[in-house]
Amino acid sequence: MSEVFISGIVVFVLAAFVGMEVISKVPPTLHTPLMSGANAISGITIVGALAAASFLTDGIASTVLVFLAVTTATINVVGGFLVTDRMLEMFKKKPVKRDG
Amino acid sequence: MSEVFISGIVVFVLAAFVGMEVISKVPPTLHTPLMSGANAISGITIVGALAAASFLTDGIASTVLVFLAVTTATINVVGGFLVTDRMLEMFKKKPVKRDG
Amino acid sequence: MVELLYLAAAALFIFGLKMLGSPRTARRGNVFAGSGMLVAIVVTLINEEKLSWGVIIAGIVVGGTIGAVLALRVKMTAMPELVAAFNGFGGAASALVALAELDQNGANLPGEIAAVVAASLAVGSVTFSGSFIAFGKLQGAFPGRPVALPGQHVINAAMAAAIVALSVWGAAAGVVAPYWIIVAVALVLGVFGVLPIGGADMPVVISLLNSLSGVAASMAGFIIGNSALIIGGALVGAAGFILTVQMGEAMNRTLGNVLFSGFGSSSVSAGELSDKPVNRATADDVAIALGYANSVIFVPGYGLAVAQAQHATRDLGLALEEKGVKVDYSIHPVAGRMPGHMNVLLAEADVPYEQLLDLDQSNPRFPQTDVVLIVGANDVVNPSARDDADSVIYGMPILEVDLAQTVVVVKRSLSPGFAGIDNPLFYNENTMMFFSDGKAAMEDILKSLKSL
Amino acid sequence: MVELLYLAAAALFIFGLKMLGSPRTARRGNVFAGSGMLVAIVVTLINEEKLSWGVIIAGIVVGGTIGAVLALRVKMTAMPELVAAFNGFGGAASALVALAELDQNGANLPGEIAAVVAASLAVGSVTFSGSFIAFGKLQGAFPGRPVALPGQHVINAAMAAAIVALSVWGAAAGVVAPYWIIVAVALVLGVFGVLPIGGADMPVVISLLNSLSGVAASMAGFIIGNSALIIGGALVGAAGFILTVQMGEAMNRTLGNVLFSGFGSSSVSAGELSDKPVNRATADDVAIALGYANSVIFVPGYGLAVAQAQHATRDLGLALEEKGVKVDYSIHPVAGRMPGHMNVLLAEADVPYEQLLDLDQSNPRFPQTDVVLIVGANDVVNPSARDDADSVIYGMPILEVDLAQTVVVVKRSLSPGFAGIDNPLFYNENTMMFFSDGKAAMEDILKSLKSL
Amino acid sequence: MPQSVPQLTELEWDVVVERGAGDAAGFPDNQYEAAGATVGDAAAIAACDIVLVVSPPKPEFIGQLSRGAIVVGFLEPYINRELMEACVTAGVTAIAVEAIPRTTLAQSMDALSSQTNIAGYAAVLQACQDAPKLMPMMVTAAGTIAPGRVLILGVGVAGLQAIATAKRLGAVVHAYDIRPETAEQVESLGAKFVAAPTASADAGGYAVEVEADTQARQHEALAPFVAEADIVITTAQIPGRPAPLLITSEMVAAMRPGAVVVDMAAATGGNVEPSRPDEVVTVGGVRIHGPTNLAAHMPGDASRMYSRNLVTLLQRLHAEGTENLTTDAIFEEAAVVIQGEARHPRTRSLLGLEDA
Amino acid sequence: MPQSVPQLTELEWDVVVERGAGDAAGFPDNQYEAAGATVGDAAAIAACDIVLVVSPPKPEFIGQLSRGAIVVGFLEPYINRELMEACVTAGVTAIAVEAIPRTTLAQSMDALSSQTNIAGYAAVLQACQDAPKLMPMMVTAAGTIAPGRVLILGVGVAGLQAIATAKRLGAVVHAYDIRPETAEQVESLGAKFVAAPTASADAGGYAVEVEADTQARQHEALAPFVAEADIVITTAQIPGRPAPLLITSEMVAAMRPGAVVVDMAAATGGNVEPSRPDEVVTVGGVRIHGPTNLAAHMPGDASRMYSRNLVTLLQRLHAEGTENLTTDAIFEEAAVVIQGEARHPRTRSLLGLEDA
Ligand SMILES: NC(=O)c1ccc[n+]([C@@H]2O[C@H](COP(=O)([O-])OP(=O)(O)OC[C@H]3O[C@@H](n4cnc5c(N)ncnc54)[C@H](OP(=O)(O)O)[C@@H]3O)[C@@H](O)[C@H]2O)c1
Ligand SMILES: NC(=O)c1ccc[n+]([C@@H]2O[C@H](COP(=O)([O-])OP(=O)(O)OC[C@H]3O[C@@H](n4cnc5c(N)ncnc54)[C@H](OP(=O)(O)O)[C@@H]3O)[C@@H](O)[C@H]2O)c1
Ligand SMILES: NC(=O)c1ccc[n+]([C@@H]2O[C@H](COP(=O)([O-])OP(=O)(O)OC[C@H]3O[C@@H](n4cnc5c(N)ncnc54)[C@H](O)[C@@H]3O)[C@@H](O)[C@H]2O)c1
Ligand SMILES: NC(=O)c1ccc[n+]([C@@H]2O[C@H](COP(=O)([O-])OP(=O)(O)OC[C@H]3O[C@@H](n4cnc5c(N)ncnc54)[C@H](O)[C@@H]3O)[C@@H](O)[C@H]2O)c1
Repeated sequence: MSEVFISGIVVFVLAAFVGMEVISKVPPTLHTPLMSGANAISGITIVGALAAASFLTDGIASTVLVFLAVTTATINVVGGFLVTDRMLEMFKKKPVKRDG
Repeated sequence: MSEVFISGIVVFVLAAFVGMEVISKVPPTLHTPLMSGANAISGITIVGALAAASFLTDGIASTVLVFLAVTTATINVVGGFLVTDRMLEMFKKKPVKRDG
Repeated sequence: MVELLYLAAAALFIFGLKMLGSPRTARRGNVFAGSGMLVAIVVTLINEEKLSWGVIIAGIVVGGTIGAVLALRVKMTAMPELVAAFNGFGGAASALVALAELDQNGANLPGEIAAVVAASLAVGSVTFSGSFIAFGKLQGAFPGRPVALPGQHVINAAMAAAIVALSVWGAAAGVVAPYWIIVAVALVLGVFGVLPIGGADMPVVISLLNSLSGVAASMAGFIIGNSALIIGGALVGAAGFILTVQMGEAMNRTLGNVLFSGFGSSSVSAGELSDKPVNRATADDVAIALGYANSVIFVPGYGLAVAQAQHATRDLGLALEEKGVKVDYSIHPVAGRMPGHMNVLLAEADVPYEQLLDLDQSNPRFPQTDVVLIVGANDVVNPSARDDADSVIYGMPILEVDLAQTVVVVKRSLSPGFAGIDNPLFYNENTMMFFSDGKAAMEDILKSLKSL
Repeated sequence: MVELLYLAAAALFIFGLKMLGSPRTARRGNVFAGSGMLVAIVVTLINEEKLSWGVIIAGIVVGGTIGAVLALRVKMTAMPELVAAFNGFGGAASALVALAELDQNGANLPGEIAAVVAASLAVGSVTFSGSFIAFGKLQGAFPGRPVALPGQHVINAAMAAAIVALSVWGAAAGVVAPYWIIVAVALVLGVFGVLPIGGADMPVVISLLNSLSGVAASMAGFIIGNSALIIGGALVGAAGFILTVQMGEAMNRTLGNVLFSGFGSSSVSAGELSDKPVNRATADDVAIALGYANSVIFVPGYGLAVAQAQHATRDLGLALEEKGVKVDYSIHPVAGRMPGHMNVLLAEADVPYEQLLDLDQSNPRFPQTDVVLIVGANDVVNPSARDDADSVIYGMPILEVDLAQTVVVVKRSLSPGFAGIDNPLFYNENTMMFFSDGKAAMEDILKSLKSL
Repeated sequence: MPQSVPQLTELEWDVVVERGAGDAAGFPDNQYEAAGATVGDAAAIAACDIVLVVSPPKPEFIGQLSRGAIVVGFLEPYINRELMEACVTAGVTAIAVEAIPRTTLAQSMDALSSQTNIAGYAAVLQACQDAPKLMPMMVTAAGTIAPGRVLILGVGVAGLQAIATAKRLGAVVHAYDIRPETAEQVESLGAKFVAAPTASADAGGYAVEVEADTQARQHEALAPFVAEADIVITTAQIPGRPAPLLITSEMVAAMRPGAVVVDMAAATGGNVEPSRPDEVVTVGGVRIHGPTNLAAHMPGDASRMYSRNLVTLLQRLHAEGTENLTTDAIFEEAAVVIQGEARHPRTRSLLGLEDA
Repeated sequence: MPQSVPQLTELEWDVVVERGAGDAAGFPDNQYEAAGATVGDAAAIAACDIVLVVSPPKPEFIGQLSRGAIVVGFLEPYINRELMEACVTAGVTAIAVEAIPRTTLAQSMDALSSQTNIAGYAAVLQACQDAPKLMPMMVTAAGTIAPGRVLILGVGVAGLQAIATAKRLGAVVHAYDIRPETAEQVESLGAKFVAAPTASADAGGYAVEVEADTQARQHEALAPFVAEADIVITTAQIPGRPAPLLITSEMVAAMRPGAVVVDMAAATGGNVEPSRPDEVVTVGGVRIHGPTNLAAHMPGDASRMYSRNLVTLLQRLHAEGTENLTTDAIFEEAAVVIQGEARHPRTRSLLGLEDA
């Protein structure tokens, strides 16, 4: 295995530890928003899609694949963060007064 | 900066995150044992000392330095884990009965 | 430098995830995570040479538009399925990155790279098809109830084994074919994996698929040697997994249960009289509703007496007051089983007389009240007495709790009270039912409130 | 392969640290961490070629013997200073590794390596000298009270700046001299950094130095390019820092306060009558004592009435019973300010009559009782009535709580009760004083107990 | 209660109050006048269309009423034969609060509930006052006072209030009722239920008479609790029948001297064998009270509640119209005599009429 | 109490009990005999070395005692001049429980505490029983009953127990005492302290007399609370002096009809102007009780506690020896007359003797 790959594994394991530890007991009302936020983060694969766009071959297949990769990843990222934000609107600071 | 060094930084940062997250609210009675345990872990520098022993030059200075490094690191490791264990004796499972 | 910027993006993800876990910081957490993503994207765009800007811009515009429109148009209630759909796209993207790699560099790869390509394809594809089945189930496009072939588990295991075999073949032979077959098998596996799971368990499944899409992204990161992907993917993979376990726990199901028992068709327990749907709530949901309210009125009934929940109720009231919530107690004239029954209990628990409201003081207050928490009362809050001329209690004055913003009812089941009649309040849109013994409920809510 | 084994060792460290944070798992956590260390050492020994076994064996035998003897011989009360000493050795080891590197490879290093060598030397040396000053203060070899030159902070800042300058010089010139000077300056800085801090704050300082020794180890890891050191060091550095902050909080001091206010000579607050030392406890300490007991007796007094802590006390009692602890309440005939005062309050809080013990029932029970929790009682548990013929209350029957295993006293200060006399109970070895309002105390203990 | 007068005048009715009627409860005549009522003598009262009474009036008084007049109040419809006969003869309508159904809807008019509730409270006070023992437990320098032991037999409205009051005072309370569902209610007040034979209630929530054999088993099960008690309060009633015998003379003899028994059912025959209505009998150091009108010990709140009950009843009467008495869920039962026709089955059987 | 007899015979003393002494409290003579005592008549009693009494004996009885005998009990040492003179003349030693110091050490012999404690409880029961109002708040179908308002004046032992008892019954309780430290004690029972003038106690923890001007300000501050109260219980005493006047006739006139006042200080002049010892006076619908021996309402527990107090006292007497009365911290004060010599300053001044 290449050294880069191995240090990739080290990084992967450490990051997984961080991921596990960073989630402490979450109240159920936040389960869905948190899932949605995490889902948006998994859209990081867009970076992979962009990178793939830099070594595009001439074939139409390659272009289509990369286009699809960028598109789906973007849907995930943009949609993911926006919908999470909408879910979290209920946690805006509470209104001081409300008219009856 | 060499690539190895940079991936070292990545690893350092991630490990630091793990270290931060892994300590949640600790009851004060455990403060000292936890500190002691962490101190024992910092004895990992013994690995460095051992590694240093593998490229020993002939000079007496080098030998002394390495000897001191191995010795101090070993004190830290051995003493650290043992003393932590002694501190933690009070948390042995509670005795079922005690005669009055 | 690029690596360090990616590291910064990863740090933003970590902070973001952490903050998303607590109501106070969740919104900012999402912003943090989003900024991390922006950093990662910009760094990539600046760093990579020879970018095919056309494809990129086209992809971003199309994808961004679709994502934004879906996210902003969706109704609140349909959000979980939308998350499933987005997640499916994420999985697809990871698989596509792996395919692009194959397309560009051919199939003659070093062993470890071949392995991650296969993994990325398999996990990404399972995520994609599985997510869309989940989406369909929640949308009602597929039947919500479990659908399975006989021996489904065996078939699924066989498919998983096939994927492993195919990836060994691909690595050894250096040809593209096995990889495409992997995609096909994985897509089928995703479908068959999710179909047998009931609609009620879908949120847990989506969370698990979300964790998988993180793993897929991480594998893609290994393929192109990109640390941002490795870290971000691993984070989501691990965090998503922990979250999945927690969601299962909150529904009293273990993960194995959800995935393999197959038939989590409904988590509704026995003892219910009516089959109209109710909004079930957990202690945490109630705690959040109470904790973010300005004014709360407790309505005790006979169930509070049976559960001997007076002290626990008072403790909850005190904790809310400490948080600055205005707390009162409404006592209906016939609550309990003897005149003054509630008074005896609340006096024992030291509730000050000034906080006790009788019927005439209470009713004008409900419309201005954020949350009414009903502890074991039933007949005295039954709107039939006001609305249904055929009801045996028609004409009795009731506490008109249904006029409040939100109503939380704590009782053990949907069984009726002394008068023996059903209560339409329980099925209202703005009513949450928390089925539990009164005392245990108060204690659980208090615990949740403290950890808010 | 080696890297992956190091990774496994790191994972063991992580699990170990996590488990050390909770009473139930702490012992196993230490074993985990120790195993991780063993893995790391064995891997290194197998992996490195050309090992000078003589030096290694000598070092390990000498170091191991010293460490083991110190650890096993030390008295319980002297453990904190021993930890300080061990920590000092750890810092020294890191600095020595850096020196060995200089010795073996010369001073002509790439910029980033030069930087970490300087950092390792500086941090390691500060840790070494600082730890031994802390050790000395706790041992009583140095005065526990703060010692400082005028303008100490300025001098320290100057030394820190000098270290930075020296490391730049070292990197630019490629000579060894500046590194030795760094060692010298850092040793002095360690001494002057710790001397001005009072004995009571030493535990916080040791924890901070511990965090620093982690950083030093991590820097050493960069020097020799060893991921086990980088990860292990970073873990300890970060975890130690968080722990330091928490320890400060538990003592109501911010870190800045401890380090720079200079004069944390004593954390004993005002309002104390006597200057005999007492064992102060926090809610967590009390919760642990109660949670691990088999039998607990509550002794309420007038302070419970003043604090209106009856409900909170009962809640704590219930929580303990749930944990399987036997709970009773001893009522002294003259506790409170009227006959039956405690009965009124405990009845209000629904304590069953069967759990109320009077004087004659209580006294034979105390010697078999693990913990007695005294809530705002004073005269009625004053052993002077039994032991001191000159006392104005000599001859009054008291609750002989001092015969129990452990006594916890909850009151706001050391002020006397109705009879106006001091209480020797408070200064006993087996008494913990928890200074707090009775009600707040019960609530805090309950909270800690739940998170045990 | 003077405060109720405006609620009635609002219905466009004139209100006449008998001279001196409110004195005992602390409501002088002038307060009623100030509230808009006229104060009159018996004759003025007899001329009214609706007459509200507290306790059953003399049969002669009924004779003075105009035909079709309505009498409302405690009328003893199942036992006071003379009064019922007078109502029939006079052709008046009699609404007996005793006959109001015990439903959720009717509770605000249910004077039986409101008055027996007060009686339950008063019974405990009376017993504690008479007992040589303190109720709360007290650990004092002069020794530990054990908590008083109170036993409540019959856990209807009065019994529940008695439990609550005794608990408040710190006593250890046991209770028993023949209806099994009361066990939960007893525990909901923090008292202990005594395991003894139980039997289900009738459709109206009332207990039914039990057989001799069951009764014997009851006595056996209750005996040890009775013997240990410092205070026993009995409230068991069966509407229209003599009260069940729960404590025999033998059981009283086993009680400790100084114990106090309050038999709230003394008026209908008594739950306790030696009890006599409105007397205090002492047997072997045990003092047995047989109060028949305990609510009158708290006249202020008792009248306040009773007048609220009657006002609610009159408001419903006004709303439903006096013609529709037979179709209303409440008056159907409570109007035991309508314009001289006895309607309630129990009243009919009292008067020797066959079922309607 | 028969159970105390063995504790005394253990001290090798013979115990003689007066015939019929325990009947009222439920302790028949034969129980005493079974416990090892002799039952005798007055003459047999007079022949004893130590005589225990409950209430002050007649001076003639003292005359029958042998010289050097010891009388222990309630002897009214500061006000009963005849009795004290008889003690001096007869040359006996008088240990008055009223004179026992109020220290932590002496509390187990302090009969004043144990008896006034019971009295405080009994006073509340008596008042509640007499009031036309329920104490607990009740939200019922027949309207909401407001909680009773109780005011306690004088927060010594009796006052504190009265507060506790009234709180238990669910009343809203206010209380006031001249000693400022009682504010905390009142709040420790969940009641509210009324802000009115306060003054520090003397060294023994007793209140001192206040000036007319302070008293006027007291009345002014208390008036609104008195006017609003359903029940007022007064317990203020100043040892050896007439009780302070806390409620004037004017203030009583402002109270609502039906209110009840219990003046526990009636025996020493009363805290309430119209109160009369052992009578119930009704003024404008307000009923004012002036009980002087409330503890006797709970004879069982009262005797139990009193006999425990006396036994503890005798045990100390036995241990210290009867010769050392002047040097013991407790008897130094409690033995108001030793072998015919009046010692306590208050007793001396009662008898017109100058300070010893
Ligand atoms: N006040 C009086 O004087 C009096 C006298 C007699 C009758 N009543 C009648 O009693 C009724 C009183 O109304 P209400 O609303 O107080 O009571 P209710 O209508 O009888 O309802 C009580 C509810 O409490 C729930 N419950 C029972 N045990 C519980 C526990 N341990 N934890 C949580 N919930 C529990 C029951 O539901 P689950 O089984 O689902 O938990 C039940 O539906 C009225 O109909 C009234 O007319 C009143
Ligand atoms: N029972 C009776 O009838 C009666 C009557 C009169 C007098 N006494 C006398 O009262 C004494 C009773 O003994 P005791 O042990 O119950 O009480 P105590 O000796 O008076 O001591 C009470 C203690 O409670 C603490 N305290 C006060 N407020 C508090 C709060 N809010 N939170 C926590 N602690 C608080 C005080 O210490 P801090 O200020 O440090 O918090 C005080 O030392 C005896 O001396 C007895 O003789 C009894
Ligand atoms: N729906 C309402 O709002 C409402 C209001 C008031 C009362 N109620 C109900 O009406 C019913 C009667 O109440 P009540 O107080 O008028 O009863 P009651 O006065 O008729 O009788 C008192 C109690 O004596 C008990 N009893 C009879 N025979 C007995 C025996 N042999 N041994 C032991 N106990 C015996 C009865 O069960 C009853 O509980 C109860 O079910 C009560 O809950 C309902
Ligand atoms: N140490 C002990 O164990 C112990 C035991 C019992 C009593 N005590 C103490 O003894 C003292 C006296 O108790 P007591 O119950 O015998 O008192 P008491 O009967 O002599 O008087 C009753 C109360 O009336 C109050 N009072 C007097 N004049 C007043 C006025 N003008 N206005 C308002 N209130 C007035 C007094 O302050 C006292 O609290 C108290 O301090 C009590 O705490 C101590």
